[in-house]
Parts: sequence; C-alpha cells; structure tokens
Amino acid sequence: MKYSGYHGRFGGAFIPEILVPTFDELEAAYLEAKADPAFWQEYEQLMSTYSCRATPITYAENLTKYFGGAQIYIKREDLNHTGAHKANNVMGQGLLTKRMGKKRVIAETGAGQHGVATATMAAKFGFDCTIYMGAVDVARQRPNVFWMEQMGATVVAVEDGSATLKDAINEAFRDWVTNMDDTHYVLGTACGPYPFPDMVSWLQSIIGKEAREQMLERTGQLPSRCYACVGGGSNAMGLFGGFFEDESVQLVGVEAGGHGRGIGQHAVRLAYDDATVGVAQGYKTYFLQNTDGQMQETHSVSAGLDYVGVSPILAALHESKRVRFEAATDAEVVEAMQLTVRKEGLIPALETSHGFAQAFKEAPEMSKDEIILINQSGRADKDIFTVADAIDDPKWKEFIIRKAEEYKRA
Amino acid sequence: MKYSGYHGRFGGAFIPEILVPTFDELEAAYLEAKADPAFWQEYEQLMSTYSCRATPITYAENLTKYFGGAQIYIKREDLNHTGAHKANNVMGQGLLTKRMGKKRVIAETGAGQHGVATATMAAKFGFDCTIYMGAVDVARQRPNVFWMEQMGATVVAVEDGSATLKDAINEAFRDWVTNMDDTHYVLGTACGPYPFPDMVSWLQSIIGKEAREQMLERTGQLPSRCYACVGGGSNAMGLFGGFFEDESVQLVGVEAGGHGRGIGQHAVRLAYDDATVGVAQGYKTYFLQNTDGQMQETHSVSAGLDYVGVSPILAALHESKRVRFEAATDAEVVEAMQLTVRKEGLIPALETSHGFAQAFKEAPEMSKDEIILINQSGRADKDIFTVADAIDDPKWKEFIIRKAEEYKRA
Amino acid sequence: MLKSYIRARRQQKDLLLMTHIVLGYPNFDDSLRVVEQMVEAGVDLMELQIPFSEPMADGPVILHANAEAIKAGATVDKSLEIAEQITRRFDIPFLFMTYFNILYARGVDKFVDEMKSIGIQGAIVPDLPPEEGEEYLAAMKRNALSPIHIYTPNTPDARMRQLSDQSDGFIYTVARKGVTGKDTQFSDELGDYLARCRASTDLPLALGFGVKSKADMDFIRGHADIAVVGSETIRVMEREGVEAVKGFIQTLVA
Amino acid sequence: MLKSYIRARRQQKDLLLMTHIVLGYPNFDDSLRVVEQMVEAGVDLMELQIPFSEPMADGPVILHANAEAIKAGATVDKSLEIAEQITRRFDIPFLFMTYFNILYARGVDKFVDEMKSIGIQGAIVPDLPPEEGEEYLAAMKRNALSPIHIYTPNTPDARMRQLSDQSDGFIYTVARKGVTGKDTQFSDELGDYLARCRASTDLPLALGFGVKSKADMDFIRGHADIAVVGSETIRVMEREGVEAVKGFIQTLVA
Ligand SMILES: Cc1ncc(COP(=O)(O)O)c(C=O)c1O
Ligand SMILES: Cc1ncc(COP(=O)(O)O)c(C=O)c1O
Repeated sequence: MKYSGYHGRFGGAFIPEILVPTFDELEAAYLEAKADPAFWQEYEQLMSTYSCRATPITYAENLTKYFGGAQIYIKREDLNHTGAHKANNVMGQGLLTKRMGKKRVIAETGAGQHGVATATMAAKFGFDCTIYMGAVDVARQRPNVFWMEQMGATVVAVEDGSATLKDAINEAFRDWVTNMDDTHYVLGTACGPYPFPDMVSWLQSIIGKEAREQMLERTGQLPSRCYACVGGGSNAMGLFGGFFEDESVQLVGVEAGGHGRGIGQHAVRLAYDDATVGVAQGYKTYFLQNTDGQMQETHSVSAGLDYVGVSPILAALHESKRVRFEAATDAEVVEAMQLTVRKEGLIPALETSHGFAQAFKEAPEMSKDEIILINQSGRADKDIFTVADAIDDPKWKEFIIRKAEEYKRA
Repeated sequence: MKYSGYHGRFGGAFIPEILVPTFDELEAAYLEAKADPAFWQEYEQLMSTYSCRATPITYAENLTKYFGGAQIYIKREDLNHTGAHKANNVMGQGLLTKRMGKKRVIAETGAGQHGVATATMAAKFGFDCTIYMGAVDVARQRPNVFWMEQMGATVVAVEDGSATLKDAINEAFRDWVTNMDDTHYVLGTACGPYPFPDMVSWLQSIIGKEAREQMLERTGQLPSRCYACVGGGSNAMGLFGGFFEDESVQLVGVEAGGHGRGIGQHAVRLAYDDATVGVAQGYKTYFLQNTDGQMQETHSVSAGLDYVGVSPILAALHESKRVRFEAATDAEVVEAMQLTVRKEGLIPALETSHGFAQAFKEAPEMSKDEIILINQSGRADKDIFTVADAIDDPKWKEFIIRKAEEYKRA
Repeated sequence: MLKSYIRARRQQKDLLLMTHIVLGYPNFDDSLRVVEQMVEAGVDLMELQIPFSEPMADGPVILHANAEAIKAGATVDKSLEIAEQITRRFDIPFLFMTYFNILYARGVDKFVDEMKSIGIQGAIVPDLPPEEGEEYLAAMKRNALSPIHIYTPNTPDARMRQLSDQSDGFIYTVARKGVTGKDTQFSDELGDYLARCRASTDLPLALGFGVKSKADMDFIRGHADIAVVGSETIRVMEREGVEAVKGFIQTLVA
Repeated sequence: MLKSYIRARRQQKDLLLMTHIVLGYPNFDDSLRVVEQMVEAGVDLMELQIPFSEPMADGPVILHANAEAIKAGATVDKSLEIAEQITRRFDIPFLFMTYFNILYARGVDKFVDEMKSIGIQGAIVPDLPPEEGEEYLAAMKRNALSPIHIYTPNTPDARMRQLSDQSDGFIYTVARKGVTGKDTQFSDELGDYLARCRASTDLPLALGFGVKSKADMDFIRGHADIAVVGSETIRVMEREGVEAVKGFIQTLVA
C-alpha cells in the first residue's frame, strides 16, 4: 500500500498475507476515487436520488426550551434510506466495488443496520451478498434479518466466540481471504485495517460537510459543540469531519456506558480507563481486553455500540485532545430517547441516543447564544424489540405472547 | 360554509348540526391559508427541515430492465419522517391547528401510520393528542401503538362495529362533537366532509408539484402514466395533483383487490362494480354497502387500503374518466413488493405495493421511450408483522414464539 | 299535524315526554313491547330509530343498540313494517330517527312517501343539515311531514332562525355538546341557551341529551315543551328487562 | 538454527512433516500428550499455537480450539510454561504460532526474549505483515529466532522476495486461498505456484492448508520440503481421542 494508515500511534493494517494484494487494490481504488471529483459527484448524485441527501437539520425547539440553555439542532441521518447513516458508507463502497469490477459483497453486522444497508445496496447494484451476524444478534434482531433475506442476501449466523459483532467481523475476513478475487468486504464502520478507517470516514464526511454549510446558512454561526455516539466511530467521524478545521467547535464523542465502569459492564474504549492499546481485527487502537490481550465481553443496551474496539482515527483524536470522549449509561440513554420522542416527535436509535444523552447533560449549562448540533445517526423504529425491552413495556409483551399463540395454533 | 364541497355529484358535508360552526371555522382557516402564500412557504419550510422534502425521485433501473418496457421512476414518499406521505397532511394540519389556536388534536388510524404521524406532529407542536384505532387494528398493529404512546398520545381502542378504520372515524367524530372548542380533528385522508377532501388533497399536492418539476428536470419529459394506490385517496390525489392539467399524462389509481371480486372480498370502490353511491362518515361517494345502505366488511392485505369509502374527488375523477381505476389482488401485491425489494432495495408498504403491482402489469407493454412514475407512499419496515404474515415466513414465527417464551419466563 | 298535536297536548301538561327506541334491538318483538310500555306509561311522542351501521352522532349505548340490531337481522324493510304496526296500534305521534344513507339508499322520495303511508309524522336525520337536504325537505313538505332539525349550544342565532325555517313540528335542542347518552349539567347557562332557542323559533322545543331523572324533568319544565329521554331507557331495559321500562317512565312523569 | 536443522533433516527424508496444536485445547495435559504422540510418530517440527480470542485467519476447527482453550483457562503465562516443558522434553524444533496482540500485550521484546529463553525457535504471526513488524523482526534477529512468513497463491513475485528477505527458517506457503482447515485441490496449478515460490527464496518451503492424507503428502513430495498438517489432527483428536493422533500421523509418514 502507498500509505501506512497510521494516525498517531493508531491504525495500520495488520492483515493476513493473502489479503495484501486485495488491500493494495482497495487502497488504489480508494485513493483514485478520492482524487477524482467525478466520484464524489456520482456519490452525491446517488445519495440525493436513492436516499434523501442532503438530510435536513431540525431545530429542536421544544428540547431547547426544556433545557433552557444552548440551542439544540439535530442532523437527521435517520431520514436516510434504511434509516441510518450506514447508508452513506455502504452506497459509497458500492460505487467502489463497481469500480473494482467485483460482483459480490460481504459485510458484518451487529444490530443489523449495516447488514440491511449492505443488502439494500447489493440489491440496487445487483451484487451477490452475504452478511455475517453473530448468532446472538440474529436471534435478537430478527426483523433486520428478515429484511436482509427479503433483499436476497444470505445471512450467516456466526456461532463462534461471543457470537456478536466482533466474531462476525472475523468471519467476514475468513470469507474474504477465500473469495477476495470477486468479493469486496464492505466494512461498516471507521475501524479495521487501513484504508477502511480513512475510507469510511471520508465517505461519511458527507454528513459534516452538509451540516457545516447548513448551520451557517440557517443560523449564521457554527455550533459550539457537536455530539455523536461512538460505536466503531463512523457517524462521529462523519459529523466531525466537517468541523476539524474549526477550532472553536468542540467535538464530543459519546460511548456506551452500559451499566457503568468496570470491564464487562460497558463498551467504553476512550472515556473510561478500562481499555488498553492493542492490535486486533487488523488494526491498532484501544481495545477492551485483558492483560493477555484477549478481547473481553462488552455490554450496551444498543447493539450498534457494543464493540471492543474503536476507530483508530478517533483514538488519535482522543490523544491529541481534538475530540472529547464521554460515556452515557443505558439508563440515561433510554431516558434521553424517551424525552426526545415525546418533545420532538423524533425517534433516535438507542445508539444515537447516547449523543442526545450527553448533549442533554451539557445544554442547560451553556448560554442561549450557543448552538449545539447532535448527529441523529439513525431511527429506532426498526429496533422496536430492543426498545420495547429497554423500556420493559408490558403491552408489548402481551402482544408478542398473543401473536405467538396465533402462530402456534396455525 | 362558503362552498358546498361538491365534485360532480360527490362530496358535500353531511355533518351533525353541532359541528356546523366548527366546519365554518375550519373552512375559513383552510381558505385563508390557501390564499396566503406565506402559509405554503411555512409548510414547505417545515417539511424541508423536519421531514426531508423535496423527497427524491429514484430511477428504478433494475426493474426497468427486468420488464423491458417503460422507464420506471419512483417518487419517494417513504423517505418522509415517520415513513409515509401521511406526514405531509399531518404537518400541514398541524400548522392550521396552530392558526386556529387549538391545543388538542385527535385522529383516526387504521394501519397506524396516520396515528403515528399525528402523534409525532402533536409532540412537535406541543398539542395533546388522542388517537382512535379499531380494537382489531390495535391488536394487530402494536408496534405503531407503541410509538404513539411513546410520543405521549392516548390511543383509544374502538370496540364498536367492525372495530376497524371506519369505526375509528365515527369515534373520532364523537370526540369532536364534544370537544370541538379546543380540538382539531386531523382526518388522515382525502375523505370525510368538506373541506377535508379538498384540504388534504391540497396539502398532499406538494408531492405532485415536486414530482412534475423533478421529472422535467431529470428526464426532460412528463411521465406517460402515474400510479398511486388508493385507500382514502390522499397519496393518489397528492401525486395526481401535479399532473391534472397535463392531458397526456394518464393517471392510474389502484385499489385493494384483496381476494378478488365479490363484496366482502376486497376494498375496491371504483374499479369493480360492487360499490354504490351513498352517504356516510359525512360525505357522499361510492361505498361498499348493501342495498339498505349498511356498510359491509372489506378485506385487504394492507390495513391502510381496507376502507369502505373513497375520496369524493376521486369518485368524480372516475366518472369524468380523468383517472383510471384498477385493482391489484393481495397475491399480486405481495409479489410486487418482494420483487421491488429484491431488485431495487426499496421496501414499499403493502398499501404502496398496489401501485407497483399495477405498474408492473402495464410497463412491459409500453415503449422504452415512455416513462411511468409510481408513488411510493410509504415504507413497509414498520409493518413487519403484517408483511411477515403475508409472506408466511416460518423463521419470523419461530422468532416470535421464542420471544414470547422469554417474556413468559421473565 | 305534529305541531298542533304538541300545542294541544301542552295545554294539558306543562312538559311533554318524548322517548326513543332502536327498532330491532334486541329484536322486533321487544321493540313492540317497549313501545307498548312507554305509551301506557304516558309518553307523548316517540322516536323510532332505524338502525345504521355508522351512527356517527350517537353515543355508546345507542351505537351498541344499532350494531346489535343489524347483527340480529334488522333491515329497513322490517323496520318500516314494524313501524307501521306501531303507528296502527298506538295513538301518539311517531317520528323516524335515522341517518341519511338509509333514506338515500332507498331513494329519498320513496322513503318519505313510505313514511307517510305507514303513518310516521316526522323525521330526525342528524347527519343531514338543510344545506344537503333539498330533496328530503321537498319530499317532507309534499307529504306534509315534519322535518325536525337540531339546535346546539354553539348554534348562532342566525342559523337557529334558518333551521327553524326549514323545520316543522318542533325543534330538537340538545342540552350540551357531545353525543347521545352522556350526563348533562342542567345549569343556569342551559337556561340562557334555551331562552335563546325560544327567541329564535315559533316551534315547540324539545330538549334532549342526558335526561334521565325526575329532577332533570323538573329543571326542564318551563324552559322547553318536550323532554327527550333516549339512552337511559335502553340502559334500563338492558339492566332490568323490557318490563322495567314502564316503571322507569312513570317515575319521570310522576 | 532452524534452517540448518531442516536442511540436515532433508538429507535423510524427502519430505518433512510439521504439525500443529493449540496449546490448552482441550487442556494443557492433553496438549503435552498430543505432542508426545506426534514426536513419537516421527514429526519433524511443530507449531504451538497460543490461543487468541480473535483468530481471524483460522478456520472453524482451529477457531473453535482457540475459543475452548481460553474458556478452559488458557493464559499466555501457562502457554509459555507448557511450551518450556515441551521444548525441554522433546528434541525437535518448536515454533510459536499466534496473533500479534498476544505479543503486543506482553511487550514484543519481552515476549520474544521469553521465546528464546524457553527454547522456541521461531514464530508465525499471521496478522503481522513485515510492514508492521519492525520491532518484532528486530527482536527475533537479536535473539537469533526465525520469523516465518507466508506465501500465498496471489503473492506477487516481488513481494515473495521481500518476504523472504524478512524471513528465516523456512517459508510457509499456503496451498490455496482461504482459512486453515479446508480442502485443497492439489493440482498442476499448485505445482506452478510452488515452482514460483521456490524460485523466489533460498529458504526451505513448508506447504500448508488442507493436508490430510498420505496422498496429499505424496503429491507435495518433490514440490516442498515440509508438509504442514494442522486442522486434521485436531479433528482426529476430537473424533477419536488423543491416543489416535499417533496412528494418524504414522499413516501420513508411512
Ligand atoms: C443508528 C446507529 N448509530 C450509530 C451506530 C454506531 O456505529 P458508528 O460508531 O460507526 O457510527 C450504529 C451501528 O449499528 C447505528 O446503527
Ligand atoms: C403507506 C400508505 N399508503 C397509502 C395509504 C392509503 O391512504 P391514502 O389512499 O389516503 O393515500 C396508507 C394508509 O394508511 C398508507 O399508510
């Protein structure tokens, strides 16, 4: 590869030898696309006709009044086709896949959002598609599996390891080392070996580019703080990407605080001290691991943030202090989601709601002249099973039990 | 009221005397808003910052190739906030409610889409909100009820009559005749007493206005045919509204053919001969009724089209032959939905898929120079229970049964 | 003529009583028996409601009765038939109450002509404002039947006069907003409203919605000519059986 | 020195055999017993895999073994301890196979120094391309240990030479794309590939991925110096028990 893919001491490409030519090819395609204005144009065109870019910015008037501090604006990635920012990355990689002449895509998925987005892209581009998903996630995210299958994708339930996202990533790599000739691996976040973190961040930067322009046009000023949840880091990198040069803009990444501090209780790689630097899944970053370097179980109410590693670019931005990292606990997150639903009629995904939770902690202390911008990375209505469980809704349970009786009778 | 609200021999306002002043007030507010360019501006502004108007037009390249006839374009109302065109009407009526100084909204809902949209609007505008929903629908559409309740709406299960949409409408009127002073009834489709059919069609015409401009810009020509599903008729009126003056554009409304001809088997008011003219729910149109004038049971795989009446404006356009009406059966609709998902990665709602099914019947016979435009009124992912049942997916059933076991154990 | 009957009757009584039943609920035999009880108890006139599948202006009790009657097989033909038996047997005025689609489906002229021929004296069609009622009003006039319209607390004076012009027999004034069968607070405000009604028409006034006790009757006395008892008799019948209706009515008129 | 050992051994045998185990699977005692069986059966050198939670380049069999070993309590300390016992007891060269994070977590220098001190002669780290391996390669060199790199069918000639420059002991050539433990078609194409490998390096060649029968061994003979049997011995052990391993190996080298 032309570049090493390091950001500070993080990143790199720790890949099996057999993938070296594949990564060479991918890096070349990525760098070429990046240098070619026609690519970005085609990408924007696709996103504005197939999804609804530019996604709007919504002024959250009720929440602003409720907290009585900074003015709250929301970047609406939830309005994307398939319901999350994942669509940006996926459609961009779809164009790259076409450029590389490949005919098949594979992807990992945790919550299922990235799987649905990839299956959708594959249907649109006419690619074969296999999605790897931890067996635990397949069991709890059936609605997403259902749609992936409807799109024509093969969904493989990964039984190994903890049978969740990281295992799905390993399994996707195993597929790739066998089928790299005709297959592109559509990694779903700003993690993994170079050039993935850079490429995914670049594709997602469409969020921040739009947002910066929209904020200036709407309010005539830049936000004081931008908030985004951080799983792998792609939606955060996407939003922040529009504001790195603006020193006045504080960038805040919010990780999954789960039940609180202590390894196994959360998925906080940067805001807490439980993670250490390591190398896994092809890249160097902070991981939630033990002293031997074995990855540990993580926990979050939101499947999409429930991951052991984090974007190496964000790890570097953490060290350089350009981005501040915070954590929101499961309880705070569910509360923030419910408040947002009730006050604004917006349904942020549980992942997304981490960003809202942190913003809500800070907004009241800020001045009314200040503006904060939250990235609504996705909508929660596809995750109704998870949300209903998080809220512990008795009527929902009754409904499911009755529905099950119906199915058993039939 | 200033106008009688007739379109040909259809329409009118057959309302209880107690609502006469309320309708006077509503008509005045509607006519004033319609005459005031600032209203439409505010409406467009709201829809472009809270929802994602203008919604894009997607070229369905794969379907076009598959059928080998007319070029197929799709207007993407599914990308609206809350997932359907219902948002247009609801947000517009929200603005009118504010203008009239009312503090509470009520609505009927069948599938739940309009209920979710209204609850969302109420959260956004800070209105109290009660949604009437047939008990049968409450039982089968729990996900939508869940979200309405999360938004802070009260959902009332209507046990009377057939406990479906028409009974919910009756019940909403019963609420209204009690609480008209502070309450606006947000009727969900282009039906009901004048000015509702006109007002809802006007608000939904944002679809057709955008679409006409977008088609000219994209293709330099007008579509030969426009397709929309017809429940009450609001999304059809919305799309068609952009093309009434264009005589070359055939307008095709597609009703719910259910199991096929024969009263009780379908919800076809215009394309079949089973319906007759009558007066109910405050307006005169074709109804599926017996010779006594009692409304009859209807059937459709899609709750949103499963209704005894139809927009009086469409009834008039049927008689004047400006709009052609067709029916698609349940089986055709499910097939059209699955094909669209697989070929384009788009997930049309079951309602919506009626329009697709008819377009697919006609596209192959049309020339490659011709263009057809289908209104994708909504997305199906919120209706996963219905869709999974329509497809009879065994894995889904297993999932629900397992989930129910979990809940029972807990 | 309905109006003159009411005027005459009012010479003898300071408050008349109009009651209401849903034809065919729970069945046509019981309908007949209830009418009998009511007439024996001294009711002055009666509404016979022809059931409709979408009774938009009715509250839960009457709504339920409509649905059950249809479920039990009540048709418009049978309703007309029983109505004819009733008018033949009992010597008080009977009115139809129903929704417009029942008339429309049969043909408005035909329906009104049949009303005449079976001895019905007037009709209340709650979803038919006079603006939509041209054909109906003409047919009623032609048959010298009384079209009854409704005043409500939020009906402006001008419209009251307009409605009065299109009405005959009496004016049905509703005591409050809302559907049939809910409680009404009979208050001073109501008195003001009824004065307003009185000032706008020469026709007798019937007052309905929520009347259910002798106290209610006493309050109305002097304000209106006719008290209307609707849902409450259905409730009594459901709770205590057909035989209880007579006793209930008697407590009202005592 | 590994390379000279291999060269010397090749004077006596036309094909050497390298086997593989996952340390601690199913437990450390069994690991020791399997090594014993293998050595007794005539294995020439062995890979000892230190289990890692994310064995990205391994197929289902080895992956499962990794996970089970960790679940059963295998730590890096214990793996090093048992490795030391093994090198002390058995007189063939042993290599470590593991993923880079195991080295990185302990400190690369420290890990490599410990390898040396416990008598391990080299290492295969499949997720550490030489571009990322500076510190590791230096430590290996300082300790005179053999860093083994991998050739694959899609490795270009130039990169083969580059990898060879960074390697010592031998080159691990994989017979096909994919992960460990899947079938390989041993074909003419494979012969061409191995000729290309041979031309690019002076080091001995080991051929791995999918070797599981005497027929496979016969095919390899003449093309490579060492045959590698990985997943298949784990399968034999899982199916027939630890004691069966010796017999299986004997059928290969017969
Ligand atoms: C809606 C949403 N937001 C955020 C994330 C987290 O990913 P990332 O940190 O890459 O944005 C996910 C992952 O599934 C998601 O679905
Ligand atoms: C997605 C969608 N399309 C269409 C309809 C039918 O309504 P209308 O005919 O008013 O567009 C509904 C009603 O719920 C709907 O949800």
